[in-house]
Amino acid sequence: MLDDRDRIFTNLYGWFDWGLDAARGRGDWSTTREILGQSPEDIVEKVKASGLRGRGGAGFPTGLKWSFMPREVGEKPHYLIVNADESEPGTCKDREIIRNDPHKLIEGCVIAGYAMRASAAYIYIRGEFVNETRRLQAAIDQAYEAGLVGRNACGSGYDIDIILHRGAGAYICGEETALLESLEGKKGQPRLKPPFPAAVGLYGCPSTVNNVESIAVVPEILRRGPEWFAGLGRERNTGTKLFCISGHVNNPCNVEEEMGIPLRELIDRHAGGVIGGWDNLLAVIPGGSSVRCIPKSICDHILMDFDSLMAVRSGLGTAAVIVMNRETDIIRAITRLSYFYKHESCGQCTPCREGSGWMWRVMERLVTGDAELEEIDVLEQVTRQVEGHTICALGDAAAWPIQGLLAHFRDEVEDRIRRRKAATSVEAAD
Amino acid sequence: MSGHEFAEEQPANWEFTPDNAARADDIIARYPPGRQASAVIPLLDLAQRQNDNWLPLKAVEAVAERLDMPRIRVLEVATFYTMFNLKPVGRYYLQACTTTPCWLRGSDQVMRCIRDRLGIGNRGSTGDGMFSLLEVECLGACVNAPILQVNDDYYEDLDYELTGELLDALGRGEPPPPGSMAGRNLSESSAGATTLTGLRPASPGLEGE
Amino acid sequence: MPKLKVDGIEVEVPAGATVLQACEFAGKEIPRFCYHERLSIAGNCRMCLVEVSPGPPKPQASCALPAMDNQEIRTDSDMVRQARHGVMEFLLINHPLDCPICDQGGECDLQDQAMGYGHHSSRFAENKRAVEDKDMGPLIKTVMTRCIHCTRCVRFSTEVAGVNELGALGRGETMEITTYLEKALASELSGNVIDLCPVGALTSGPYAFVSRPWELTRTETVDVMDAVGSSIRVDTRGSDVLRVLPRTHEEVNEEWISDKTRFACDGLKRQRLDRPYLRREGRLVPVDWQEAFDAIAERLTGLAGERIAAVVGDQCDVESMFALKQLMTALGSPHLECRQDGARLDPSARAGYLFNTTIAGIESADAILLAGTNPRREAPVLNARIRKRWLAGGLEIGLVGQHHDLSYPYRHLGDTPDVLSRILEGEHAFAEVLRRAGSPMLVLGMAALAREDGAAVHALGRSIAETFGMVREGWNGFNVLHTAASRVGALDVGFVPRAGGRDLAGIIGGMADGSLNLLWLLGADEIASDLPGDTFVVYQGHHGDRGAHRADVILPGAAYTEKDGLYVNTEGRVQAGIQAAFPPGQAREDWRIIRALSERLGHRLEYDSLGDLRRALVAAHPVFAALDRPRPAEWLPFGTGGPVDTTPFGSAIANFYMTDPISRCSAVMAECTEVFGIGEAA
Amino acid sequence: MELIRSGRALLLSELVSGLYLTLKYFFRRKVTINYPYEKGPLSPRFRGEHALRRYPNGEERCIACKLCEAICPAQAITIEAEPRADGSRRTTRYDIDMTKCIYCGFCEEACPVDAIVEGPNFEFATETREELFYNKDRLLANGDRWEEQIARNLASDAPYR
Repeated sequence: MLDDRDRIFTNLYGWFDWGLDAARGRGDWSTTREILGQSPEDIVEKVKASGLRGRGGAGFPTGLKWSFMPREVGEKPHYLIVNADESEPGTCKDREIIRNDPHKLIEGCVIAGYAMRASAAYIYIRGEFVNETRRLQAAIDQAYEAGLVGRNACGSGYDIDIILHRGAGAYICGEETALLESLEGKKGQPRLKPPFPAAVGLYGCPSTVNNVESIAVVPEILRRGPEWFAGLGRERNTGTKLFCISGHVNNPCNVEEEMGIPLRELIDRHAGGVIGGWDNLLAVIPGGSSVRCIPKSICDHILMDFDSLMAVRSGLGTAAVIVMNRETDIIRAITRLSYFYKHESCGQCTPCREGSGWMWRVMERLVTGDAELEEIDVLEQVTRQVEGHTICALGDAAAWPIQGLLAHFRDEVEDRIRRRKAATSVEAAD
Repeated sequence: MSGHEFAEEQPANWEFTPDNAARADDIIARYPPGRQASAVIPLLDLAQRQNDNWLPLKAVEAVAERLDMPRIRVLEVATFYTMFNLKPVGRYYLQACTTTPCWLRGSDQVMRCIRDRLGIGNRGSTGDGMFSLLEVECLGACVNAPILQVNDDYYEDLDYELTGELLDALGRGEPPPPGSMAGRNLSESSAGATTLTGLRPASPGLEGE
Repeated sequence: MPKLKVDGIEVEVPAGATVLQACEFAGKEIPRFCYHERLSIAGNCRMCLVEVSPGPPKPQASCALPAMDNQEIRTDSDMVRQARHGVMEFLLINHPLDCPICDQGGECDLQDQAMGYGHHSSRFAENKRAVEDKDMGPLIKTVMTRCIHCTRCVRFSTEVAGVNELGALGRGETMEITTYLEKALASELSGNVIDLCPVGALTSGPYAFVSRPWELTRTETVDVMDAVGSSIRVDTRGSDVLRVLPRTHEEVNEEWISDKTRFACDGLKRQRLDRPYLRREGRLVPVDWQEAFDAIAERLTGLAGERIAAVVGDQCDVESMFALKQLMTALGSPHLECRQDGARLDPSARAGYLFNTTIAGIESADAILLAGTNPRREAPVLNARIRKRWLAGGLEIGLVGQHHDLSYPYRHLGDTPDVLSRILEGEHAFAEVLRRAGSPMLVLGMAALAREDGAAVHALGRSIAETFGMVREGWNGFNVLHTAASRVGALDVGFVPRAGGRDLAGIIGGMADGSLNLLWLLGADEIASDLPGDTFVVYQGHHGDRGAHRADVILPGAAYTEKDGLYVNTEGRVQAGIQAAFPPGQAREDWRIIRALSERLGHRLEYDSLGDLRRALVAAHPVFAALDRPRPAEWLPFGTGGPVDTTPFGSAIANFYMTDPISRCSAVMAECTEVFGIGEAA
Repeated sequence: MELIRSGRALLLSELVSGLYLTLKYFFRRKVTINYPYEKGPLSPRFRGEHALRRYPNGEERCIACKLCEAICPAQAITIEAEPRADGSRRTTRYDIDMTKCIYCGFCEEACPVDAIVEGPNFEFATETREELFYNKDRLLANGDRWEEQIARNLASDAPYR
């Protein structure tokens, strides 16, 4: 288990004040000026060396992403965009950072912005987080007042503005290019890539979009050194991670843990175990709704990191662990996710717009068993027809939960259809 | 989107109050010159807050004019995002999350309690205009599931009884402080934190606010 | 010049090309719905997926992917086939499949591609989505359940037409295309969305259920509803013109046409003159050709040439004007006129009355000064070209004249001609813009020329062109934007007063004081209501419009779809119109009528066929030898200087939807006038 | 051999067998029928006189898709259409020149809504050619008259389509 000394988010549970003074007491902003004394390239190299992978779900190496930004600022300014549109079902970690440790994020914005020569950082926060927005804005105001951001941030000579922007309720705006569209005042419909945001991003300028957690851990990495961060976790899956444990556990909670912690240990130690005991476990969605679920047999020994979960055709995603015990109607649980994706599809491209509705409707019938056995295969093929054919990853995200269900719980689906058929034939006989 | 998505009764005129007009100018100033369209979501939100939490078409047009945007582009935005209400909503606008993590923790009970107490289902509203209900997708507080959002505030860790208590309090016009209704501290384990224990202050939570 | 392989075929494509274009270079067909060459790339239909290596192990949208060196594209692999199957199935699950009652049936992209790339049957067992139809005005019929959300219409109206009125509301599968609060699509180019719509969601309102594509005979010809001379295709069944569609002509109309061009064709069936008439005791009575000719001959007997005048209208073919000029010359009349609007156009130098820059040339301009013109109403397709140029960036536009929404921003410099003088003198800020510009343009509209001081404005325009370097080797920025399809042709054949001849005002004056005894109107309707006196009027034309009401003899002619004929557009581009239908009843091609009458009058014209006539025409005016190849006109002096007055420029067109006999007889255009006003809102 | 033949000739056996055959058929059921008082059986697929059908609620089926017109090898069908007052697609003219028709049945094959059918009626001889130029009213009247049998025939043939 991770030592408390190695935890970054020391105010995760809001025991202390979120304000600037208290944050300084926790070490935030302590050496920012020195960090900003390094060259941007050095900072990028250190972030690369730390092995930090994006905490927003895809796990793309953060330092590498930063290095895609043009080396010099040309005619167009550079922008850092922080993705605080936390909407992935199961995920609620950024909310805690924002309301309890906002200065970690703000300091991260200054450092990351400096590393990519950004003139401004836009923080796109989901619209429902009204109180969180107020808290973060207050923290930003504090930082401005203290000269930590704005012109000559921290006395380093570097100018950066931080602008908070509220969304208005659209999961798709968590996709980086949809977020940019939304920030530009349009519908949140993802853009075609290429060009990538690092070349043509916000307002057509080079931009990088990072998750809140990815940015918030950067100051601590640079303060303690990349080796420290790289020394935690496993190779290629380094550092610490905020886990959100929800669903059928005795004590749902957020917790910062080392990457690669065994799932069972995570649940038993921090969340008070599965309701009804470990043997009552049915399945876990280990990384937010968009990844395939894993049955108990895999849960018994799986490690919680990107590569381990990838190996079992699931994913770490946002490390949002949704636990389902044996009392769960897993078909309904997944169907509810299908409805979520149908509801959140932006409607831009064909496979997702049409496929997400189709999949959900078939799933609804699978819940009641009101379907033919052959339809399971059709559904499976439909998920394949959506997966990989869409502009953004929402199509994949809509397909994977169903694929996970069919991969691990096909018997259950078939049983239900058979039972339903038997029941109707009895009714008919009556 | 068909006509029936919009409120039948629309005000004949609508404009920002002087205060809000000034606020709108401040918001527009956050974005680079010529990029005033970026302010469309904040301005629609401002308009909605000014107008009892719903957006009349005249307000959409007012925002379009202020931002020098075509009206259809603003209407596209207003219909794309779920937080914009194109029809009037109750004074307490209940948004119940029923996505899987909340459902696993009993969002059905929350819905049932609302139906029992207020007699309304999804998209319903009470005749006195006090409450209206919408089932929404993940609100991003899954560890504290199930969640009911009342206007701007999240009420967490609900069950049938707690939802009832909440609705009663709202009915009395005394909204309880937002957060966990079960008395839990934020997203800390209800059995007490398992980490950071060495840092724990003597009286938890008190230093927070 | 990236080199890549498509299905093993090596191709080299221009830099900036997409993979889709590369595939087309290699001769591979890539199915698509949302992609359109002239619109921005949306990449949303996902039909054009191909396999690309190097790249991720999933198919990629070829329309949005830049072609790069050493790429290997597969358009025939299993992955691609499955992807197309899948996308096609998704497109069809919520499509009503009501092809038998859909007007797009038979010319539908979705139908065709479903045959080529789709499943034989559907596996979708749920209820289909139904979408309420939208009211987009009288021209566009909507069946929104058929919509596949390609957003071509939205992109067209935003990008090309410049009207931000169409949009997609809502999201996901409930997304719906509509105009703001379902108002009619107020653009004079709106009909083009019908062609763009790859399914039957947007179809032609007036053409609804009229015909099926396989019943139609297609004739490729040119349009005469404005002076742009758009390339069109006229679809006929029997002798009925059922619809008009655009043809691609990169240098003229690209592939757009105006709503008047497209929808005025129902006017070809109404109020047609199908037999000769003669006024007897104040009433027009039907007669046969012989009687009509006799009546004319009787009037002409012994009449001196000075007492005869002829005016040609705005939609005449060159051949008939040439024949009429020859007949008038034979009769000794010097009073010829083609400028019905009284435009003070000096016919002596061709460059003085042409749109010298050419329409395609607009794309090279970097500053445009518009004077007394509203191109959006006078030549919508040309206006779209200016907008296209403006969208590309770096274009400054100034307007002297009435303030209108031109679909692009411009500086309104004033509305009187003296603003032009001040620009010439360098006293106006826009002079600096013109001076800095590398390729500046001046566009003089009819509202600037058809006025008392028109000749002075014309000369002023020339001075501006010369002063600001608009005329140089390889660039001529002096332009006249005509509104009449036949005007340049008439000026080219010299249908203007000969030595001692009267101009329009002189002719009308001559009628008033009795010094003119016979007036010949060849399709000239715009002046007819002003004609005074009891002069004998011969009206030769195709519609019982204003000219026919004033006429003493009516000779029924052919409309533009009913005859072969040459037309010259505002650029000076000679184009051939092709006969698509027959004139009604006893009506005949206009040159034949003149030829027949010339024989009756004893001044037989020396040609018996259109071929002979054209040879004579080319011999007299070599400019007609080059079809569709406009040559730069020589820069010669024109215009007579003089003071310009301070009357504001007016408007050349009162009502965009009704400018000529055909559109005035069109019920569709009448409805548009009612719905859209007189084009002001547009 | 010669002997056998002679024997047969002598005993008139060919004649007897011929007479026997005649006698046999004399007592068999007759194949001739007393037309027009009697009529032979018709296949449900019989392609007789054309008819335009209606839906049970009286709405005409034909939607003016013109597929029958397009497929007709004899070009016997002429259709004109326009939107009806309620906006639906209907014919204003549906003519069949029965003198051109070759009774190939392509029209009913092409019809997506089973509107035009070749019914069981084969007795529509006329005294003038003009009477064989059927218009929409005539065809709809045919449909109304024969609907019951047409529907039965279509239903019986449906499993093989």
